[in-house]
Amino acid sequence: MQINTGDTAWMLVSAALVLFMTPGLAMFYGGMVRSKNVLATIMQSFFAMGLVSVLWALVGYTLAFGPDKAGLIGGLQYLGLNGVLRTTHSLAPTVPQSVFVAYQGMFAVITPALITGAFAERMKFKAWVLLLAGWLLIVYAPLAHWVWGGGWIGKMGALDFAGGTVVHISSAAAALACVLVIGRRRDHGTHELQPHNLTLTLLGTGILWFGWFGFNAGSAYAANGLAGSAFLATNLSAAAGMLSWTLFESWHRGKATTLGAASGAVAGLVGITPAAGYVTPLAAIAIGLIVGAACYGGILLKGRFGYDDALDVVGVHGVGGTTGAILTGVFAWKAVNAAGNNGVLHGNPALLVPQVVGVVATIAFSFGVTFVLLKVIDAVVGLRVDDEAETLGLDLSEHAETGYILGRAS
Amino acid sequence: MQINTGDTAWMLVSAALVLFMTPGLAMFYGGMVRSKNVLATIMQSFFAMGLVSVLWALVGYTLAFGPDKAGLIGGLQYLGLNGVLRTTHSLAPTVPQSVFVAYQGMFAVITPALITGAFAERMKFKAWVLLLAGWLLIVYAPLAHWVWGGGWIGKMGALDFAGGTVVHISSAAAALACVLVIGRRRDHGTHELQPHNLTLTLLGTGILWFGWFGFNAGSAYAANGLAGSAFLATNLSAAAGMLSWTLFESWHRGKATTLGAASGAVAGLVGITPAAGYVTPLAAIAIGLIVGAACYGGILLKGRFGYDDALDVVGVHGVGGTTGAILTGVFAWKAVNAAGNNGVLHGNPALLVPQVVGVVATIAFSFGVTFVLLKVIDAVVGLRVDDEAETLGLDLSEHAETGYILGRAS
Amino acid sequence: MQINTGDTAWMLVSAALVLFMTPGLAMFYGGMVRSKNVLATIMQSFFAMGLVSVLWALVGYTLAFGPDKAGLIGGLQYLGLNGVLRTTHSLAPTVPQSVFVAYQGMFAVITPALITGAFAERMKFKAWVLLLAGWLLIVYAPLAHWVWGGGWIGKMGALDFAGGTVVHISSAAAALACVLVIGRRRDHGTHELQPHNLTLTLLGTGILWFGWFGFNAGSAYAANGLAGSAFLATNLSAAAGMLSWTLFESWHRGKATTLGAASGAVAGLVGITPAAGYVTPLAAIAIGLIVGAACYGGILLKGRFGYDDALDVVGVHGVGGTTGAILTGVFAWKAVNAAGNNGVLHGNPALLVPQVVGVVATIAFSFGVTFVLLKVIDAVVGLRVDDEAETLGLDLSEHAETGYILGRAS
Amino acid sequence: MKKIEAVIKPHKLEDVKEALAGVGVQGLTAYEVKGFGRQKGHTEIYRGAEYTVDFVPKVKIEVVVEDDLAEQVEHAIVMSARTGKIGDGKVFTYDCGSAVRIRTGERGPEAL
Amino acid sequence: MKKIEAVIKPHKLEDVKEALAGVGVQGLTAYEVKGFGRQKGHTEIYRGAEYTVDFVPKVKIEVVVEDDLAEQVEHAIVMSARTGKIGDGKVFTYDCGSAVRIRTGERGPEAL
Amino acid sequence: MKKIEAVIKPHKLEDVKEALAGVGVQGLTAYEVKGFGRQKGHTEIYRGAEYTVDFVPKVKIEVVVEDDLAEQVEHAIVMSARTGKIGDGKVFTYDCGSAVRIRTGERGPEAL
Ligand SMILES: Nc1ncnc2c1ncn2[C@@H]1O[C@H](COP(=O)(O)OP(=O)(O)O)[C@@H](O)[C@H]1O
Ligand SMILES: Nc1ncnc2c1ncn2[C@@H]1O[C@H](COP(=O)(O)OP(=O)(O)O)[C@@H](O)[C@H]1O
Ligand SMILES: Nc1ncnc2c1ncn2[C@@H]1O[C@H](COP(=O)(O)OP(=O)(O)O)[C@@H](O)[C@H]1O
Repeated sequence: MQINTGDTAWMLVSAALVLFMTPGLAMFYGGMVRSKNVLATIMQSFFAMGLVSVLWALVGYTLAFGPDKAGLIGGLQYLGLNGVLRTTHSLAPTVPQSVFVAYQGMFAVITPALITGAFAERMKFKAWVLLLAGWLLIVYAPLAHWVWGGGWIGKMGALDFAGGTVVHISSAAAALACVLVIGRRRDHGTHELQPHNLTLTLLGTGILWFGWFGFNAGSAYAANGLAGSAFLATNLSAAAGMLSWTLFESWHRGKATTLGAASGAVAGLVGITPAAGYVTPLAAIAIGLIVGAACYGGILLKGRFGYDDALDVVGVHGVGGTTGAILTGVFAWKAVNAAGNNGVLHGNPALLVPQVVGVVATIAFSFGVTFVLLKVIDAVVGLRVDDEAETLGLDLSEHAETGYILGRAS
Repeated sequence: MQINTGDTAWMLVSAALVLFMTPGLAMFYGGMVRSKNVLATIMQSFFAMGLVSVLWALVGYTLAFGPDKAGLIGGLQYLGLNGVLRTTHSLAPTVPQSVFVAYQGMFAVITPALITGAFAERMKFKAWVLLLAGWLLIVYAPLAHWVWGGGWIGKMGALDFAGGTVVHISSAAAALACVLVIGRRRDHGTHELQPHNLTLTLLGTGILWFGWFGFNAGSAYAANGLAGSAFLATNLSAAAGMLSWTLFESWHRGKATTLGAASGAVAGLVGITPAAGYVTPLAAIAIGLIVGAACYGGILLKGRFGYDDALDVVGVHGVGGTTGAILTGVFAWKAVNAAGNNGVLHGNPALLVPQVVGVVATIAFSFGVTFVLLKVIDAVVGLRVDDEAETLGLDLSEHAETGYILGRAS
Repeated sequence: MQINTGDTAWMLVSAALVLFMTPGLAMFYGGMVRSKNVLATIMQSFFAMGLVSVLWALVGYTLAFGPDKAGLIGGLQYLGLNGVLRTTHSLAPTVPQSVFVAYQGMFAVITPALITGAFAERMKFKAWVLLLAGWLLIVYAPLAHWVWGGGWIGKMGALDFAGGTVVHISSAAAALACVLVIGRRRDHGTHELQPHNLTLTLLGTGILWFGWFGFNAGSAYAANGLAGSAFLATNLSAAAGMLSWTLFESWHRGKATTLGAASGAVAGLVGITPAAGYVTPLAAIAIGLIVGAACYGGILLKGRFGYDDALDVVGVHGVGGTTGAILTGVFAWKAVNAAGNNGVLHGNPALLVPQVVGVVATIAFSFGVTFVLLKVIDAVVGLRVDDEAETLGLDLSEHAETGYILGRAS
Repeated sequence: MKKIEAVIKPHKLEDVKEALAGVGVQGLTAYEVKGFGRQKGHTEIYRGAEYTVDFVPKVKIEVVVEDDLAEQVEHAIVMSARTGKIGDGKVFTYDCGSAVRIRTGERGPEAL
Repeated sequence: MKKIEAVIKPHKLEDVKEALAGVGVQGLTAYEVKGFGRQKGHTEIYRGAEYTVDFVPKVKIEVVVEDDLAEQVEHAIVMSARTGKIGDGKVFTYDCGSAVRIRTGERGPEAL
Repeated sequence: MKKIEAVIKPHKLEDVKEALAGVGVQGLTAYEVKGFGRQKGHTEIYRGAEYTVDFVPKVKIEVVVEDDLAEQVEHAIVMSARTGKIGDGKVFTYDCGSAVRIRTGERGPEAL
């Protein structure tokens, strides 16, 4: 097929938008930790932009999107991005493959960055670098292949428009493994660990929302009606998630908080991710409302278990991603996207089977491999900073920097 | 007409850009209040992203852009966005209607958010939520219909390329009503109410300028020469507005301030909004220069009247929008846009008539309805927080949060 | 040729992205100075958005891109942007000239803004305004003409895809002149001049990276495979630059810093700028690695010379731009871009000649003219604020504003 | 000389400063502090969890004056800082042994 | 009355506050300070250059109490703030001449 | 022991710290304050309106020393903090009743 300039323009922009989400995530997370850990938290995301981009080009892309080997992994045809400059990829037949590579690379960057919220304020930078590299190649690339690259989950008929399983559930399962292996922050339970700068978190939310249009509507791989409907669904689910979370919060605690509004919006965005190209605008609103409520419930549960998932990766991306994947099986409609399928509400309860299998497989795979990776890294370099460093803050102890110097004595 | 991928790509991006303006506005406004109100101020804008997006889908869009009823309102054909996925709208015939819906929805989000600058630091969140919903449906949707949706103002021949009346004048008139009904801040006149974080305001300015390209050049509904000329005009007017404001400020006060540069740029952006697609680059510079000066004058007047329009919604959006609407009637030129008209300078002083009628009607309608809405809301839930809450700050009293916790004792 | 909507969409977006880089740069630089100079530093960049945009429209554009006069300067055909609305420019034949004007104007805005890092915390605002205007017209516009507008450097066969010489080397050479003429900060060597807010700097880095896609991939002037390959190269070089810088830093100082990650990414972006459309993805990684290391070395050298290039314009843009320009001569490959050339590695060492000549000419020209401009401005209004103002901080002394007021006593 | 320290509600700083100027005080030093006392703190909410914040923002002011003026100063602060609600704060008085003006080297009451 | 001032590690503020409440202290005032002492500062790195930062973040607390309580308060602070590592800080005691509660005008120990 | 408090220009903190180290001071505590005094504040401009800001940024330092050292410390501060321009600040001296080092429990001059 021929390159279409309109599709290409949109995919170039979408790739840029998804890249921009990672600094957005860095700000979102950075604002929620204590000021002494703000830079370290931002750095964990930023470094993914560096390390993953390069690894993706060298080997990640071909593992995910090279010619399918037994439904499990991509072949090595595109090693070092060999030959991508003058070709197209079958998933995006009207745009240059270089653009497809870049676009997919941005997903590979942000997905592991999402995990960092779980172990905020206590992990060694060196350990994170190792986990990042290992996780990308051993967890992310295969998963992307299974769902989108011609692998078994996609073939099974599971619908995942923009990464409910590949991105959100996989990172949340890894986050859970991290929480279990790394343990709680020293001050968890004894100090009030308030967010130090919610303006940063809200700015990050704005950037994430903005970038998510590239994430979801870009997953149409064209500037067409499907992109339009995914765009609309994305915006509505984010909006409904915000309304839902703040409503439940108002009932439960008597106040609608700004962090609640932000969290609800992100929950809505997570929830619509697998569904964006398969559902009507009204279904998107329903998904946002349900997911917002589910995630609010999810973060409350955390308290029960005593886990220290510092920035609620499991509560938001795990619960939201899972709920969204299931709801995709409920609301999907061929009238919206003929390439999709009908869900429960459109007479096809059978769609729930691949949806659930996809979710379960993703959780098991990501959790298991991450667990092993963590144990290995712990043995090699240690996962956690020592107590003194944790009290001092990671900005100084890991990076020899200070976030804010606002006084005048300089 | 057939979907054009290039036009669609541009409109998808434009919709995303306009969405991004609302967090930008939140930062712009948030930086100008005192630190104890920063989150509440940001929240007022963010919540519009949630509530308006949903209401727009359910009923706002069809009221604005459904089939015209007597020039006054749109019919209910698109209730719940029924049928928008596989059609186009006559105003944007080469892009999917879903994209048009999303794009227009972003305008509906930011317009009421603009009002919040007027009553900053004193309004109850609950009251704002009610005002937001009411204002969207009773003021914004009809106005959008009158000007763009086939209603009487557009039919009369008034030119408003991207929302001088619909967006800026309407929000400013509502702001004036708020200022009058809600009254001054407790500390107005007794304390120096300095902006607490101008870096946030400047960042917001950058985001607004960036997003405004979607706002104005997106209003061409295509990726063509008209979009290009609107883009160029937008940039030049913003630039000229900055020069003009800082120049007047330097004369008047001896210094060019950064808030002045930001305010002048925003003034220039407001002023060019109605004109962007109808004027030459040189005319855009002239508009920016004039509007920057007019708005600088406008904010000085505020002091005279003793009003507490906290963040100068009237002074910037009211004065700037009105000046821009009139200047559109002066500088519009068919050589730039054959679908437009000639203004005074091109031999057609008659264009001033619809321009002025549009402005006056918008002010009267928005001011009047807002006034009544405020009185009703005041009776039902009260508009203002009590004195103690106002002193404590809205972040804590309304949202149980703190903006910044920069100390190390945690 | 006919307007292509896809190309136009991409160029509209690219222009917006490049505009957005200037606020990004303002935040990047703003975070690195002391808090008492944050607004003044941001203002220096913001004001370029105002003044340069207008000057570009009036006369800059035609000097750079008007019909060539003797390889030295553009003719006055486009004075005041006369006639750009309904034409195209030969460099971007499928997009409206208005879009090309806007796009190029954004380059003209950010280039002088880059210089401001050198003289941060000590220059008079008035002096900067004069330098800005003079430099744009006497240095930037001719240089842009020489390289892209049909002038002698381009004709000689030097490759500069997106501005290695025009943007980075020229601004760095000017920065060096500033450092020499203006002298060190009062507190240089006696106080620890730490960055006051690295979250701002990191946010700025994110915005720069995001915007740079418009900068480099937009320089294809179309939404095609070339844009895709430039996009990919840009991302990979930024990523590799980050890895390289943090690696060297870890060896040298034992820690990977967040400012190092940010600086490395920017170095990688600078380095790939001239090469983006001529090299393979693997070459882009190599360029990023080399440039990251070179720039890390560059900033270390500064200490040796005792210069006070406050925010390392020479070390990053000078060293990075020069290295990138040379490496373009090494890695360029016609298989990537037939309109380019082969470099050393593809059998054509001769390409190094125009590359080096371009670099040397740019440095000599920009340094020389800037030096004279500074001397003239110093004589007329003085370049530096007095000692008291410098101690007080430029925010208060030059702009009568305060960056942060975070206390509650208001 | 006496040093008078007062912990007051932040919002009252303006008023107190003016009241002190009224009784002839020419200089004072102020800073933001966090107070813990009878006025309980507040509850903040982050992601469904309630955080109890015991410390409330206060401003502390310090003014050194001649012995004769001490009582007046104390009284001026009490009057201008009072809202009648819990948490209005305290005024403490201490002896100050010596004072020097850095600029001139003047000592004692001259230095104030 | 006595005024007890302590410079402690920021992270210990919670513990100290609780220890003080334990000995009957009803109010105290705290603020962030920078300390210079035997505990050396740290090195920061910006663009390859090392910066020596001599000051380390500390919290200072002030509590005015009746004379009898002073020793107990001092002891409570020392015990609760101790980590045994360098930089744990100091406790200083001063005389306080008078105290007034702004809200009520109560004076002396009543005001505390 | 004596406690010496000084309010100085923020920019002078480095110099003062070094001067104090020069006379044998081993520890001190510093924090940012806002000063009101003869040195008038400044005017800020926001959207055409002038705001008068009376408080200027200052740094306060506190150092507790043995009685003998007090005068030297005072002198060192005065000398190192002086610019000769208005607003250079003040040095105040107070009696300090007792000092304890938290880490070791040492008391009196030993604790400093
Ligand atoms: N014993 C004390 N020593 C030092 N500061 C105190 C003491 N008691 C109270 N304070 C300060 O005074 C403030 C007000 O005290 P509080 O008990 O809340 O109310 P009130 O002043 O109305 O009695 C506290 O927040 C604290 O900063
Ligand atoms: N003489 C002093 N006067 C005032 N504050 C002091 C003095 N000496 C130390 N401090 C404060 O006590 C803190 C801890 O002192 P330091 O000498 O580092 O350790 P330690 O308390 O273990 O002896 C310092 O950071 C400083 O804030
Ligand atoms: N009586 C006072 N009590 C406490 N602090 C004072 C007093 N007078 C002045 N100060 C502090 O000293 C600073 C400098 O005083 P100022 O009168 O401006 O200049 P100078 O020190 O040159 O006389 C003030 O900003 C304030 O912080």
